Amino acid sequence: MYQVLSKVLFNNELSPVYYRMSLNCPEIASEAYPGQFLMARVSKQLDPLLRRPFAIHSVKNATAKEIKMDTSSCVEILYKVVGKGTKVMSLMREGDEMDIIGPIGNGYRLDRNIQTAILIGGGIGVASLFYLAETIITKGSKAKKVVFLLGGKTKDDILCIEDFKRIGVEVRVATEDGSLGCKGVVTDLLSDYFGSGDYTPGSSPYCFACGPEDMLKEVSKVIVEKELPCQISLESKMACGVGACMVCGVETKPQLGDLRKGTVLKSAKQKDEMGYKRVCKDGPVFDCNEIIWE
Amino acid sequence: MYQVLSKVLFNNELSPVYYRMSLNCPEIASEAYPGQFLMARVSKQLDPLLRRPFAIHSVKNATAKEIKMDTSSCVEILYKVVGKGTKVMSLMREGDEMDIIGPIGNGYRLDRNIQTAILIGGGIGVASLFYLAETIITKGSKAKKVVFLLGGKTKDDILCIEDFKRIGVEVRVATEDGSLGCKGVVTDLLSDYFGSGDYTPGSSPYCFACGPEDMLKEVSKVIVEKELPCQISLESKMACGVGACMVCGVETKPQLGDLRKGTVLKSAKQKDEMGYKRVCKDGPVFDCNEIIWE
Amino acid sequence: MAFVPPDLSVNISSLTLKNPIMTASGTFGYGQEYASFVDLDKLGAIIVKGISLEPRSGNPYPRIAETTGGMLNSVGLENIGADRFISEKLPYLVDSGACVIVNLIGNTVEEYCELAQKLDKTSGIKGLELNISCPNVKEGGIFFGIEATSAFQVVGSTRRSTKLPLIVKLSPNVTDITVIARSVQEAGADAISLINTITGMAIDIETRTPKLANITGGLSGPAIKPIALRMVWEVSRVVEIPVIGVGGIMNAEDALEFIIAGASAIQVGTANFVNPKATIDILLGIEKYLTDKNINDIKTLIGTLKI
Amino acid sequence: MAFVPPDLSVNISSLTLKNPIMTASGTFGYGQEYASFVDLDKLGAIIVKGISLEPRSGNPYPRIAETTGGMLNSVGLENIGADRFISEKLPYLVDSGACVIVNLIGNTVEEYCELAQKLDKTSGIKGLELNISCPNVKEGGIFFGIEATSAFQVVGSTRRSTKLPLIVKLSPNVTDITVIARSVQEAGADAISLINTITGMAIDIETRTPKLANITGGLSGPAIKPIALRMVWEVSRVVEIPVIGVGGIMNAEDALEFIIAGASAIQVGTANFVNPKATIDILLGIEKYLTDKNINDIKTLIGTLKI
Ligand SMILES: Cc1cc2nc3c(=O)[nH]c(=O)nc-3n(C[C@H](O)[C@H](O)[C@H](O)COP(=O)(O)OP(=O)(O)OC[C@H]3O[C@@H](n4cnc5c(N)ncnc54)[C@H](O)[C@@H]3O)c2cc1C
Ligand SMILES: Cc1cc2nc3c(=O)[nH]c(=O)nc-3n(C[C@H](O)[C@H](O)[C@H](O)COP(=O)(O)OP(=O)(O)OC[C@H]3O[C@@H](n4cnc5c(N)ncnc54)[C@H](O)[C@@H]3O)c2cc1C
Ligand SMILES: Cc1cc2nc3c(=O)[nH]c(=O)nc-3n(C[C@H](O)[C@H](O)[C@H](O)COP(=O)(O)O)c2cc1C
Ligand SMILES: Cc1cc2nc3c(=O)[nH]c(=O)nc-3n(C[C@H](O)[C@H](O)[C@H](O)COP(=O)(O)O)c2cc1C
Ligand code: FES
Ligand code: FES
Repeated sequence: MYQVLSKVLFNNELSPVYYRMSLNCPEIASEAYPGQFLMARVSKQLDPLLRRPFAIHSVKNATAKEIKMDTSSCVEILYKVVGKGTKVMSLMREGDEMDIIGPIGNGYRLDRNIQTAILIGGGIGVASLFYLAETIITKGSKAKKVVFLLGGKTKDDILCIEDFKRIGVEVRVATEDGSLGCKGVVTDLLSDYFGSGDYTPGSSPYCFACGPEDMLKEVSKVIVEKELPCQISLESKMACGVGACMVCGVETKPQLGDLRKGTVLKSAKQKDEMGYKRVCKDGPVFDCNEIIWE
Repeated sequence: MYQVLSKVLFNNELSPVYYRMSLNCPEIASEAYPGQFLMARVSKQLDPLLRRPFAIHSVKNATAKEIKMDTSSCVEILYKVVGKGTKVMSLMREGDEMDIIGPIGNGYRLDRNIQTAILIGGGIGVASLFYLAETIITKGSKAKKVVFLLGGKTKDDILCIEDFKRIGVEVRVATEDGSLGCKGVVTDLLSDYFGSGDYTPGSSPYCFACGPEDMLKEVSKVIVEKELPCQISLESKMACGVGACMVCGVETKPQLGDLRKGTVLKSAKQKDEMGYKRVCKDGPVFDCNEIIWE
Repeated sequence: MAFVPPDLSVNISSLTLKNPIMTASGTFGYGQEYASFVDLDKLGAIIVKGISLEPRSGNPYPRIAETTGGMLNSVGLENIGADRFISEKLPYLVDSGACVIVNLIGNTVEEYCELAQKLDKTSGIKGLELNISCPNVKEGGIFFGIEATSAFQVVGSTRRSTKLPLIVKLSPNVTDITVIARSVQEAGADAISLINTITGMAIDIETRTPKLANITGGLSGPAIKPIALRMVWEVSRVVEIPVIGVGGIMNAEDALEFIIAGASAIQVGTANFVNPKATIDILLGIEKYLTDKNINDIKTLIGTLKI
Repeated sequence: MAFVPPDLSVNISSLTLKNPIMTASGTFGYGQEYASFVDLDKLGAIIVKGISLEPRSGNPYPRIAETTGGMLNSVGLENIGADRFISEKLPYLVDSGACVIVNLIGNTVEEYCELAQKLDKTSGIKGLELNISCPNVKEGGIFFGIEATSAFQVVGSTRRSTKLPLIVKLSPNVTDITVIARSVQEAGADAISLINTITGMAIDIETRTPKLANITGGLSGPAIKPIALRMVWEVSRVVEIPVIGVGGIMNAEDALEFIIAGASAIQVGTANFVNPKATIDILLGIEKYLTDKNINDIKTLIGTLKI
């Protein structure tokens, strides 16, 4: 994990509330893998005070010219302006500096033998899924299929579909108002997929989901029913981002692997206590079976 | 007094710590007079929290082209980076916005019949004196002489002398290390001036001084001895800038004019109490005889 | 259907304010200073700088230090005294149509009473705010504000000296603010305002001297908002009289937090320095919130925190 | 003349720290979490997250809300318990060469004592910090921390249970912190650290619910620095034992303010979240200040405020 005072290479407005920013940070770029994130300090002053977490959206290798310009490898983030921190970021320009920490967290775990991957995104959830798609397509050896199911409120919330198509991902879109793709939500796309000829039961696709909590909950239900593996990326308010402060957390079912050597669960109470996991350090990507949805 | 969300027209680095910034604010520009100041909110966030006071350094009338570009009249400030607020300002660029209040305070009082004006500046004190010099030279009707005595630590602290010369001001410089002009302080220049053939006792030049408190104190001494009138511009930490909060203050000798109609000074104590004046509202320009230097 | 603007009026005992926005004492001068930015009669009330019987010169300078998200002040009791306030400042305020509430400071119970009696007889004053919480002067009433018995005494005596609505302003520098609040209610206060500033300090590491000549000062501004909000919530749950929220309110969202927590009205202090139109911006923001949420009477929002 | 770096070591009773910079409990985990950013043995001491006898799950989520220049947390007592701390976390810390101080939390006097006894027997622990000031749980010791008699009791009993240097951490949520400080000294504390967080609150105006599941939480960060500094100054003037300053220290200037005010050492809390290298940056900044000012021993700077 590194702390880098990175230079903003670009900060493009994709639509009035969505921006894509590229940050020069070779150390982080070289170690990052999909599902990991950054903690960005958006101001040199003390308001806003805390760092903001952003998924790694893409990692770019430098061209020769770029290396000459000392803007070697960089990490891209895709963000939505929702509050004061992201508002400050939206005003940054090329050449500005932003202090970032990364890469952070346990990202998506990838199986080399992956044949079919279903990526399920809601709104800004596409941020981490793009880097995942890039990695599945470029890093794995065998021919494989990546399907991306994306939902949003209106067409303005549907981002990056051309980017996904460009790298060979099959994209299906749903919007709640029907302004793009089918009218509906992303779980409709998922049910359609499972109901269609595209899906052969037993073919064991790997599912990956990122989006609002409600969506993840619904997606989990559908996928758990199919007895398929699904990794989901969660959000939580954070302070440290490194596992130290215990403010980020999600209630999980104790997994066997969690029991540290020599630890005996004496009581029901103690079992309970092991149920909280830190989104920043133990996550942000969890197995959907782990999570206890309220 | 106006509150204006002004556009930064330029923010030029004159040297690593001195900047000149132009702010588009027609309302303020049209009413400002020399010695008045602005209160600038340097961040849209809440750190730094309070506004920073800056003297009006110059007021520019718009050219036709500028008016067309909606960048009509503007006010310039000259500032030194000394702490976090001025640091934030130094990073602003053309097109950025800054919320300012102005014009504020009682500035220099000008006599239409002024024949000779001696302007005495220390370091960043030149800021308000330039607008004063411009005004004396352009607004008065008769031929007159403006002499500017400027002191600073080293040549890097000597600003704007070409600007003063350009408008016809005679400039004399002293630096403590002798890197520009004579080696010495500004009171040396003042004593020289009074000792030289340039000064005829009885010719009643008007003196105006702006600079660090220690300098103003020394300058006052020299001038009070000569029984000449001298207006000095003071600094003080401020919160409101409009006379409401009572945090800025300077101890003054009660002047006859201060006694409000119907007020009788009953006791010595009460006389005392009238001795504090607000730098923001009653000043920042005071008659040097008024001030009680500690 | 014609648009009906929400009813913003609130009641502070017998006093009905056209809206819940007041200026905090000491931060808005005598009103006139802000008249280029704010129509004074648009606000619920103007609470003027603390007034004592005799004029006071206040503490030595420097009196201010900025801190992160806040400021320390040690102005102390500087004010022109009751007589000059009445002759020089009040007429302008009354002419402007403002609802004027006077903040009172005293050294002794007797002084508070005498002052209250004097103002009671002055027309144009709509209410009194008893400052028993100024941390910047030993005689600033803070002694009354941190101890329940003496708070009871000074409020009780002042209560008997005036028929004007009596607001009592509490100090946050206490272990349990509900104890003081209850005793002040018991003593006959019509409303409670809180919080005054929190005692703090700043040091110049170059000179190794305090940044304030008075050594310590009162912390105000957004830094203290979470503390003020917690105290407003604690107090409004245990008293029957209206509570007025003060402390770090910078915008409409902040003001709404206090109202939801239980404040019947709010005061804007340090925010005036940052944005001289803060009071008006807050007023407009609250109106918009109510309209957006279809709340047609702000009184129905007070104390509606779901816990 | 060869450059001699200033002596940064300070004494906290019998414990000599190589420099006055400690991590504040609960903000630095068990040290390991920050090891990519900080060489743990470079710091004066690492104070670990509060430990109780049995593991605790802490308060419900959300546990955090950002405020202007600060943050509210309601983590509560979440910790892995003394046994797992000793078996799983302590060995790494000891290996790293860090000076380890353990922050203790308990519900009863007996719990504090039992815990102190257990840790007393554990090698690798250099000191204990008694947390009688956690505002986030009723049983978090806050009761002990706001009342002088009970503070005396719990400190006295713990004192008799351990030979380790005993630091007592005070709550700022009191009317007069010097009263508690004196009684804690009386009871045998070797040092006093202050301040813990100040109770605060934040409300979501859209849902009209508290932003923290626990309703209130503890305010930390630069917002509270002026209050912490004032309390450190007040306490260090009336006690003989060393005072450790905590609260909103973000950089070397802040740390130096506390030292000049009277703190023998300082703790860095929320700043770690903002800048994971904050402790090291503060260390370097203090060293530079001393060098620039020709101060060759930091101990000569402690409590040198000119008033
Ligand atoms: C692991 C992770 C990855 C994320 N990746 C992205 C991404 O790629 N693109 C993107 O646009 N957003 C992402 N988010 C959400 C993003 O962090 C928030 O939108 C952002 O912090 C809001 O900051 P703000 O100051 O604009 O909002 P404010 O509401 O002003 O923030 C106030 C506080 O709440 C926190 N907060 C508010 N919303 C969220 C949230 N949804 N999740 C976590 N903390 C929040 C802020 O960090 C801050 O501490 C991610 C969150 C997490 C936890
Ligand atoms: C009437 C008036 C006119 C001024 N004109 C100019 C000018 O034209 N050019 C220029 O460079 N400076 C001028 N100053 C000084 C300028 O206001 C300060 O340098 C500036 O406020 C420093 O802010 P900072 O955040 O960089 O410093 P910090 O030290 O971080 O500021 C901390 C606090 O102290 C206040 N402060 C610090 N130094 C001063 C000071 N010298 N005077 C008043 N407040 C101060 C700040 O406003 C702020 O509230 C003027 C001051 C006054 C009162
Ligand atoms: C410069 C200044 C002067 C003040 N003077 C008074 C006063 O005279 N009487 C009083 O009751 N409160 C006084 N206060 C306290 C404010 O009224 C208010 O309670 C406090 O500042 C908290 O609110 P804020 O954070 O919105 O400023 C003063 C505050 C400031 C900043
Ligand atoms: C997330 C968090 C957890 C904390 N946990 C503890 C704790 O377990 N024990 C304790 O004594 N103090 C705890 N504190 C208080 C800090 O140690 C410190 O006293 C306080 O945060 C003020 O310092 P700061 O402003 O530098 O953060 C915690 C603070 C935070 C922010
Ligand atoms: S954010 Fe601190 S533990 Fe996760
Ligand atoms: S700054 Fe408020 S009265 Fe001058």
